[in-house]
Amino acid sequence: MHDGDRVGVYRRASLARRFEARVEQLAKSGEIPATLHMGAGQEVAQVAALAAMRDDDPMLYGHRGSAYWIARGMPLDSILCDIAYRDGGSNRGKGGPMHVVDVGRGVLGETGTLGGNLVIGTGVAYAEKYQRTGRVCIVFFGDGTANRGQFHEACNYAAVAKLPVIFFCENNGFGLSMPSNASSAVADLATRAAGYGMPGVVVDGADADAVHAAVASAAARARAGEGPTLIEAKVVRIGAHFLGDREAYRSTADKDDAKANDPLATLWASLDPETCAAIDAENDLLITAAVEAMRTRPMVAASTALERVYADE
Amino acid sequence: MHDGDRVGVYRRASLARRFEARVEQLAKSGEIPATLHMGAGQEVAQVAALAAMRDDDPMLYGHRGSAYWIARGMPLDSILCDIAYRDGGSNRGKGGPMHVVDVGRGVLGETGTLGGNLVIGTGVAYAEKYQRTGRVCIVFFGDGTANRGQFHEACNYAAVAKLPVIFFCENNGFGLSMPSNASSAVADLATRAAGYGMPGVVVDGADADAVHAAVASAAARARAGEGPTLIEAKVVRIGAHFLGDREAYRSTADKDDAKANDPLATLWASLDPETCAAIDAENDLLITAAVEAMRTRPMVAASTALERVYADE
Amino acid sequence: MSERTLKYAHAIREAMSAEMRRDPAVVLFGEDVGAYGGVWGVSRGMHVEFGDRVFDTPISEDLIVGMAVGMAMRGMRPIAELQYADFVFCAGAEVFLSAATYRYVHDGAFTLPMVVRMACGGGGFGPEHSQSTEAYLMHTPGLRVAVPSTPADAYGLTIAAIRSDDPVFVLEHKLLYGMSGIVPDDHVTELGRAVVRRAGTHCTIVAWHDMLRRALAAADLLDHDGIDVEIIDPVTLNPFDFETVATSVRKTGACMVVEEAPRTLGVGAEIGARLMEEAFGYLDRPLVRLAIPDVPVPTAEHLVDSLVPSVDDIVAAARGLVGKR
Amino acid sequence: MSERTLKYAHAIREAMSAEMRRDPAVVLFGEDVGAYGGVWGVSRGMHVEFGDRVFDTPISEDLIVGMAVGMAMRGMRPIAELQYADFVFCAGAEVFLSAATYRYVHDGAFTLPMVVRMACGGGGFGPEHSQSTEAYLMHTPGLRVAVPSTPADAYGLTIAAIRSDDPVFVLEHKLLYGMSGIVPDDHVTELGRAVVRRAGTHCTIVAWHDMLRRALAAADLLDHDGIDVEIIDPVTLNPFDFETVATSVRKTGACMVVEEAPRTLGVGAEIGARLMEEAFGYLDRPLVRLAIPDVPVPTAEHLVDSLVPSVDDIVAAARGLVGKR
Ligand SMILES: Cc1ncc(C[n+]2csc(CCOP(=O)(O)OP(=O)(O)O)c2C)c(N)n1
Ligand SMILES: Cc1ncc(C[n+]2csc(CCOP(=O)(O)OP(=O)(O)O)c2C)c(N)n1
Ligand SMILES: [Mg+2]
Ligand SMILES: [Mg+2]
Repeated sequence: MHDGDRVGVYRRASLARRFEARVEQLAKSGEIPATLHMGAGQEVAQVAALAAMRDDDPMLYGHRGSAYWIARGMPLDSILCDIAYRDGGSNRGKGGPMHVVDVGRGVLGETGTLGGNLVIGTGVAYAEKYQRTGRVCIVFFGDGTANRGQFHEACNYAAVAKLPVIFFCENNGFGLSMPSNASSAVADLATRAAGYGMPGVVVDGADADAVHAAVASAAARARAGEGPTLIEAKVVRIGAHFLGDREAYRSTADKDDAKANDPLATLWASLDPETCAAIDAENDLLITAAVEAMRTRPMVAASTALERVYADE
Repeated sequence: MHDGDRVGVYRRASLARRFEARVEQLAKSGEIPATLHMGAGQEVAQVAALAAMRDDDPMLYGHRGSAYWIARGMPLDSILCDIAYRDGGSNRGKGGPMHVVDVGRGVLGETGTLGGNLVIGTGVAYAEKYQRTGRVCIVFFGDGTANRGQFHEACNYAAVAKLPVIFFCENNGFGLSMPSNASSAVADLATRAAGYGMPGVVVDGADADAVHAAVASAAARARAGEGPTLIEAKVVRIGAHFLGDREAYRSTADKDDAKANDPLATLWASLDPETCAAIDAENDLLITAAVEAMRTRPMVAASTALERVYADE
Repeated sequence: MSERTLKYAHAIREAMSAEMRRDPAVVLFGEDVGAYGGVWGVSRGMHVEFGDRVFDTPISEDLIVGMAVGMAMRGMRPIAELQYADFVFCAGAEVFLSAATYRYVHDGAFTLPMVVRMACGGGGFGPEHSQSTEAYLMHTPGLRVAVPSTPADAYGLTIAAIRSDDPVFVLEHKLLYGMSGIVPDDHVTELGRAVVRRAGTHCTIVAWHDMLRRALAAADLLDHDGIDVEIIDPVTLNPFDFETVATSVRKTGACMVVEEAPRTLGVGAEIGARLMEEAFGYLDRPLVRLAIPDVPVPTAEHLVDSLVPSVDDIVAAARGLVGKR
Repeated sequence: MSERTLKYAHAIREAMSAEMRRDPAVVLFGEDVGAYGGVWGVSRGMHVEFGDRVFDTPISEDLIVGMAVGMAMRGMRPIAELQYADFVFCAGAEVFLSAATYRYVHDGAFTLPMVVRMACGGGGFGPEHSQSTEAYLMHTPGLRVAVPSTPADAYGLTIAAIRSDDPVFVLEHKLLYGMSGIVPDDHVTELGRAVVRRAGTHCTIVAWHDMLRRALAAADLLDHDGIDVEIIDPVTLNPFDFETVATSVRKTGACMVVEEAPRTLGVGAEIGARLMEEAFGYLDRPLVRLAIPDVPVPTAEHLVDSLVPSVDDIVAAARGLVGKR
């Protein structure tokens, strides 16, 4: 990445971090529901990955945080309205923050049950290839999700059919309370790629350049018709699984470790502090404005609950 | 294997082959239903694998052929009655040849949908370990089945929990009409084992000694508490997927090749021809007797259909 | 030529082929649908005409249905085949969760013009390859469910399913694949319109698939006794044209549902409950449900035959129902 | 001590713990049930007492249920937890095919003494984490289905489920986990016996889980108007004690079913159909079904509230039903 790109990653990752801190405050105060899974520690990898893709490349995101949407330029107030079940969001209370959507920006939503993203993303990739759009689909998911059957079925088929898809695994060391080393005997989930005949790459999720490079080369490969890549980014989960999880299962040392290895701090340290400070000031204005905008919006009308089950509605 | 063991494998594998030929005749004549998937080409691997296990080690078998049951010493007439839906079989028409069962001999049946065997077998292995029986569970399945999600979930968990189970994949080059190289980009399915942190072994399914050795060492490993092994035996499917499959999708060369590489013929060639001839004469007597016995049995009573859904019935 | 005589399986093949010729967004895939032509021979030969638009997948049911969802989201019109209707459970999360809710939960950002075809019913294959799973699907908002019972509807419903912008699950009946019938060209069956297959006055019988065929045969026998039944084929179960059933019952005052699925919470339960809600005054006798008693489907055909409603069962039940007047 | 006051979640924990103390064949497993104590806190602390008899699995639902089948086949009494009742579809093949048919298809060679516990209902989690999937399970021969609605039954049904030699699916309701109530020691709830939770004369209401709580609240309001309803809790849906419902309806002449699932082919459909078959003469008014209209469960609580039958809805419907006499 160029320096400018790295600053761009910082701008978006830091916005996500600060935005989520504000969401947490609002949720704790009871103003909005506490349903977002916080992304702290994973934003740099998420944003750097998307920075290596085209803006119209379809993505199925994971449930961890807001950086995916921010990276694609979705307005903060729209995201906040989805979280708050207010008018002005993308799914009018139907899906809340799990199902933010913006087709024009390639934000194709998410399945509520883990693993669905991978098979659906494979279908999306099939369609891109069939229609020769030149687009590549990226699917984000966690280490825990990599143990679902869908992971297997999707990776295997995408590889043999050489579909343009990137399976991007964010290994944050936990699937809710379960440490990755208890849920699988293999240290690097990327080694599974060999069992499907596709490349598997492990990257340090705190290294924006490394993530960017890995995704850029996977995307190039996919666009060249050579098929999928499994990328495993080692990231840290700085916060709890969700608000309300007291993390009794997690050692203080592990939590401290995660904080000490905060990828955003690492990225910040590699950049000019004044630039970063200026960006963060701008970001805070955006956040304030989004909160204001959200507050002007009413809760979505209950009647929406009956709409859009079927196509003619 | 000792010479004697090799003869034992021949006895059972050849019995399965000849028995199935007779089943095919009976089915074509309309005397019994044509529901068995023929095992020709895979019997040597199946029998050799089971010869390396204890007789009370639990097994979930695949849908291909009768050798699994014969290897465990189930009476032929019982097997034939299951195929024919007659009294005297093990499941009284409920399950037919897909669900032959003999708990005392460790024959634990099979799921009708592919892949179920692997997760259920993992549970069986859990129970053996928990109860410290010293037993090891063996699960047979095909190359096609290795692409189901259950394969993944079972392999991953069995490995991390170090369960005493052997996943024995019979790669016969086809999942029904689909060549293995079209259903997966990986040449050896056993390479998938690395992605679960367990050993993966490829063996020539025509080499009874190699199969026996691989299973024996996997069983020893499992019994020592070191966990599962994925064994892939390369076998040939000499016949069609089932009776009635005309194999239009398969080249004559491939069919000829399978016949030319018949593992049973290879085994036969390594043994004394007179011994083999004597065995086959004995086998034929067993088969004739089983057919006679089956013919004396009535069709199972329709009332059985209402029984044994629940435990108190 | 304005009509043809086709077998049910052939009619489905013709329908898929016609749509594939018309619309390049349509593709067909599943296990063994290509060179093999599908385990039921429905797509036999299609790969020759359509090349890799008819393609085989590995044995990965979650993938098959999940992929259809993804393709449909991106402008394609996938037709996915599951070899058996029981396999909706092998793709359980993708059928009952993803396909059913992906549009709704994203508030209409996507339509899901996808078809899942599968073979149901019959005997000889055991409890995991014989089920008629329509009731499970019908209980799931978001999924359309079609149950063609004639070659004409096999054709017309397949066309309609492909053109529909919703996920449509088409249950094809194994014992009907070989049934011949007249198929009008360009026939598109309307989703949500039941058909009176036989007009009558003494009681209403609702049946589809092989049970419809049996009900029609029973009607002929009953006719000899002077019992004149009206037979309704629902054609689709979601949408369900209850009005046609209610109209009939208001006339006959009696209703029987015949189905090849477990009795408890079979489709007959819904028909019964709705009759009770909406045609209460008109019923002068209890509902009769003929169905599989609540046991799994065994393997042996003669066991299956003992469980599934037969022509004789229908005749006897109709006599009882009409006699009770 | 002959009884205790416990919360519903705590009662389940006590029941599992009691059985685990009594019978070493019992183990508990699922996602996050160990150190975390389960996403609903039901097993909190159990891993301390029981060590690795309470263990976490990877996120692999087919494995969780399939493993329970295999363990049950070999003499254990596994309790598997699925985090949400919707996840029966994530383990679709193992729930609806393996667990339901493995005994039958092998003609009784195995019993399957396994329990699958899961949380259903409520709002705030979206359509893949909020469903009450009992109707799907009830349509499946081979599976027992329990729906505890009080702390006492949460205890007694959990014990009974563990001791049962059949696969029992226990749907625990999220909104009831915090409900307190008296739990008699050594209470074992009988599978297949419905309970009259309130005796009354004007109409029969069948409800369970949170809908039972709402029905009871509605009954108090209706009482002020001089409307006296009888409320039946089915306790288990398979076996289903229809006789108790029929007896009540023969007395009241009117029936309403309230449930937190899609209306079409919800449990109410079966109750309606059976009433029509077996208590036909006694009904003098149409059945009323209060249920979720046929849409997926949205995420926002206030949307969910607008769909799920409320106390007011029950009051209004009961007034209508009784007024129609
Ligand atoms: C099929 C399925 N099982 C379980 C859940 C509940 N659940 C939601 S997030 C989560 C943990 C996921 O872990 P991972 O994939 O590592 O992602 P992370 O939360 O660590 O980002 C679980 C168990 C679910 N939504 N779907
Ligand atoms: C889940 C599931 N999908 C599909 C089928 C239908 N089916 C039965 S056998 C078979 C082929 C299996 O291939 P493989 O595992 O390689 O075993 P083989 O038949 O070659 O021995 C198929 C597709 C099934 N029974 N279950
Ligand atoms: Mg994780
Ligand atoms: Mg094979």
